Amino acid sequence: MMQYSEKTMEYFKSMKNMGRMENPDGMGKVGNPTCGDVMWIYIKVENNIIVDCKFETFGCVAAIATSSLATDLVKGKTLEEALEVTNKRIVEVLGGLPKAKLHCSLLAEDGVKAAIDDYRSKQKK
Amino acid sequence: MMQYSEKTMEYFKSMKNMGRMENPDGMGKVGNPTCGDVMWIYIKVENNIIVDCKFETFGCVAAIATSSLATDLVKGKTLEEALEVTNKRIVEVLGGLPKAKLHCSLLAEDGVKAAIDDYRSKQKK
Amino acid sequence: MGKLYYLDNNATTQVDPEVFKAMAPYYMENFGNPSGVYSFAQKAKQDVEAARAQVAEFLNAAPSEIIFTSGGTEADNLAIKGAAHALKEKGRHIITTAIEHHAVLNTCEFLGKNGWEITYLPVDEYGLVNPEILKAAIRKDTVIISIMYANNEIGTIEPIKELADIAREAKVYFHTDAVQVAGKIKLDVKELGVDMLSLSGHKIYGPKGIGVLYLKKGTRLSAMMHGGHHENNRRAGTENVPAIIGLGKACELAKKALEEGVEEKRIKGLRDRLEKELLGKVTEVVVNGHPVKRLDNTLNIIFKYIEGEGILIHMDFEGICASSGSACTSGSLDPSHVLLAIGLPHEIAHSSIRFSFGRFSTEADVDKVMEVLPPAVEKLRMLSPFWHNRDEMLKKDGACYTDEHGHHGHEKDEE
Amino acid sequence: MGKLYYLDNNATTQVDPEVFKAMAPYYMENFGNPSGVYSFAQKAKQDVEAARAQVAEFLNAAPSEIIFTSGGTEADNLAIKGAAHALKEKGRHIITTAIEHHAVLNTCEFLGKNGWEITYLPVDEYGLVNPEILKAAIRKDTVIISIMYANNEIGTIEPIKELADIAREAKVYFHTDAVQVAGKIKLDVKELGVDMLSLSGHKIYGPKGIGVLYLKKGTRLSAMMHGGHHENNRRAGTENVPAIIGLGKACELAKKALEEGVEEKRIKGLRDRLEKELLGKVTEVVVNGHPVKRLDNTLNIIFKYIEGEGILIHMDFEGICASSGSACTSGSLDPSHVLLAIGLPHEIAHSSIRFSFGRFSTEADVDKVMEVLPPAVEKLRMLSPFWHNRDEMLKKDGACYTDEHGHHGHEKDEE
Ligand SMILES: Cc1ncc(COP(=O)(O)O)c(C=O)c1O
Ligand SMILES: Cc1ncc(COP(=O)(O)O)c(C=O)c1O
Ligand code: FES
Ligand code: FES
Repeated sequence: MMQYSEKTMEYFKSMKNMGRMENPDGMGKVGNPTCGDVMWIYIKVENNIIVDCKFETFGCVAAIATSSLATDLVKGKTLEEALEVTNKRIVEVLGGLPKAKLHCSLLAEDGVKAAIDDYRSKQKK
Repeated sequence: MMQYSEKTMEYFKSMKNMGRMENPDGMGKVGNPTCGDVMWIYIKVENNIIVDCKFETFGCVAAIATSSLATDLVKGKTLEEALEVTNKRIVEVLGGLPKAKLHCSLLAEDGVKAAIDDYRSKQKK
Repeated sequence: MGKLYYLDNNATTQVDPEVFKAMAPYYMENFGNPSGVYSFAQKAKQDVEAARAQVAEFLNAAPSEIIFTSGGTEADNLAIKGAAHALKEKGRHIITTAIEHHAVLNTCEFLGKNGWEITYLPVDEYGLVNPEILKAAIRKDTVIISIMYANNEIGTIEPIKELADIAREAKVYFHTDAVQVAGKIKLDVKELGVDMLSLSGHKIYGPKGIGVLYLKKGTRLSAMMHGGHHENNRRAGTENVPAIIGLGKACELAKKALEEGVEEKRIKGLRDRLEKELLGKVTEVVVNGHPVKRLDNTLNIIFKYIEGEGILIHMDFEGICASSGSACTSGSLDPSHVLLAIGLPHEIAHSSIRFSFGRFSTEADVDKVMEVLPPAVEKLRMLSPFWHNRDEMLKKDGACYTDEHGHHGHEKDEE
Repeated sequence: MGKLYYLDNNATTQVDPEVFKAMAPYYMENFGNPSGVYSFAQKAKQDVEAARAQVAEFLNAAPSEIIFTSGGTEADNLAIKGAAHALKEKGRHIITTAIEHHAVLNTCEFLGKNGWEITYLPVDEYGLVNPEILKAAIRKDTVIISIMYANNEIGTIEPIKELADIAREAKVYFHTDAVQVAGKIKLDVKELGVDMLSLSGHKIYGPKGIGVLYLKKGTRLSAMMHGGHHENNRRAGTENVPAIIGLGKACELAKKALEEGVEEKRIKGLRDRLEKELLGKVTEVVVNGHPVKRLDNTLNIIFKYIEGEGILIHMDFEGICASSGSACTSGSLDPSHVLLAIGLPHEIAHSSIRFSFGRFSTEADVDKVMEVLPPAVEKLRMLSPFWHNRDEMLKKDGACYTDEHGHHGHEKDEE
């Protein structure tokens, strides 16, 4: 069915940054209403910089690849920079996604945002 | 389209008795309303016996084969015997005809009858 | 079976060896279902898409405008029923012609019994549709015009560009059955300006069981076959992968041959030679179709006073394959609707033979016909009551055997 | 492409070499159009009729009851639309089930939008239709009941004889989609008592692009494809000769194999071994479908907490071909309608993998799956939020991950 790019396959295969993180500084839990898939993003933050980022995903191959890529992209970035990692950028890096799978990359963008929001709201407390 | 028997092909090929007859004793002109085909049967009669019989046919392969066969069958027969050469008998001898072509054999039966009728009516005069 | 002299290429063509070679690996090696997720299936999918691109290029269309069907018949059915259904709230009047293939005619007839109204345009003695008559037939509720590009029996080529222009001006969908044109004349859907166009694989040295409906982007169409999401939801059913690959190859070969321009010239040469020699050798013959606006490969010829079937069988004895009327209608006793539509009387229409040349035809085929056909005609005429009485009959009822229909009969040698 | 482990025989099968050998001469040698008058064409016609007889024998039907179509999808469409149209004055209520193939479901849906009323029967947790529920659903205006013989996704086999009896008593036409049963269980239309039955070539080691509708003598049916007089006026379009020949051969081979009874036993052995070993090695798995009333070649299995696509891709890296849900519905994001119909929640339905064995499957295929699949599942579970929180989640909202649906999950080893 789906024609995934090589890059997508690489990220899916490597599953870089996958797994849970103990005691994260921020955590985003997002779900996709279209397909019922779920993504959790964990971040560790030091001096406003994301020093570590991990993910857990129940979802399709695109969801797994984009979560892996997104965590990779935001690592080492400031929170502000990380918020600029849009789904457009993700799709770009992957070299495109099948049309029906574009929504999966949105999940990754939303996950990172949710994790940063979570971190910030915790900081405020 | 049509699956003709070998016998039918033989008669069609041989075209036995085909052509016109000069000064026939009787002649039948019949036409098939279904397909527009036409058959002419000529007979020569001596002592109530058909001593010669020829045909001309504008029609399909089955029409040609059945006319040839019919003329063959009635040759040497008395008029009464000849009238018993039904289309059923013709189809039998041919080893069957495609369903859509059964009407063609009727043409041959009718042709012989018409020729005999013609002969008889001439005799009465 | 002995040597074959195959002159029935309008009925079906031999698959080109290159086409077969392209298809063959898709039965036992690349047999994947294109719907599968895994690479093996995706390879089939990619190859299907490559074939779609070949077909699109052949027609100067976009790949997304190509719908694979099970043949020319399905393409015609889908075009007309699919558009009729999609537009049924807009109007229910369809215009077609009296000389269409049965795939169009019977589809229209079916719609005619189910709430649509059909106008069958007449044609002239050559089989040509008059654009003015089309114009006059268009009504407010006309939704589809379907006119074949070239007729399968007599080869007459319709002025499709002009007819499609009229349709476009009237904002009516225009469909053309180009089954007989493909590979014989360059096809360019953009230049023609048609909304839908039908092709069939087995008429262009491709396999049977595959066809194409070209559907211009934006043209509304309801699917006729329901099921999986194949062909962009426009035609359900597992893709006939080998046949699609074969059709792609056939289109590629046809495109190349047309560009080179050698094949059609050679074919025309053969057809013209046969026509000329037959007209020279046999009396009382009439060539049907337009003298010039005619497919280069087609010769439909009438041998007066005898029926075609007998001629065919005599030729068959010698290995010559030709047809009387269209192959699809044989089995019926009615004479060809096309020959009746160009004004031939019943008996004459029964007397026609169609020779259609193709890629694999040779001079030997013509030689053989010239050897076999004239004596066969003579033999059959010897037993025809009409032949012996032709002078008489001509006097008695001219209706049947005048030369009115011999538009370019005997005098045609100079063509 | 490297070595292939093909376990998707419910999606499509490799053409049997004997089938290909039978078909091959019909592309470039015996390429005649069966409608032709000459011997060369008549030979094609005879061979088509011989293939029709092979198919008829396979089904215990008469040759005149066999209609060749372009595939299983067309056969389903023709059966349901054709009978619905023929009986439209009698009534417009159709009964089918929630687990049919899309070729039936979407055809019914189309009719549902065009004046017919459709009842979709529910199935139990195994995918079985309850005959009592069918009985209760029949109304005075019911004209067709269409229930598949075996489900393509989970393999559950319906009690067709019993269901057809109910239809016959109520004087309602009964159609069954037997696409997945052909070649796996003996088919006898007389014994089953069905009025219509669909087959597809490419599921029984025959070619793609060909199918069959069995139509019991006397059953009323309107044609769907209009054109020439092919298939006794029930399906227009030039016969797909090579594919028909191939299908005839495929039926002959299938009949022989079923009579010998060795092949299905061997296939069942492979399937059972894979099932047993997977259940022994991987935790939290559920086998779908009926434990016993199930196709011998089909294993539909759920790996909880992860999605099927990832598993498929991991297997694909190693050359294993399997599917999630039905091949026809991939491309859509919705989980399988069949798995939802047997009561699985959305997320679980996304977690299923279907293995379907066939004539060319071997122990090596099972070995390979056992080598590749368990670590892939483990890997994917490692990144699933649900996996890590399964104890918690089970407590929190049982809706998603209880074992309610694990009807014959882990404890099934003894089957
Ligand atoms: C003009 C025309 N249209 C349609 C068809 C039908 O195509 P197919 O044989 O692929 O169904 C044919 C040939 O039979 C044809 O000549
Ligand atoms: C149960 C069932 N019915 C119908 C079909 C459709 O058959 P085809 O692929 O020949 O169109 C399939 C397979 O796709 C099937 O599994
Ligand atoms: S389909 Fe759900 S995230 Fe991709
Ligand atoms: S079809 Fe006219 S006599 Fe045979």
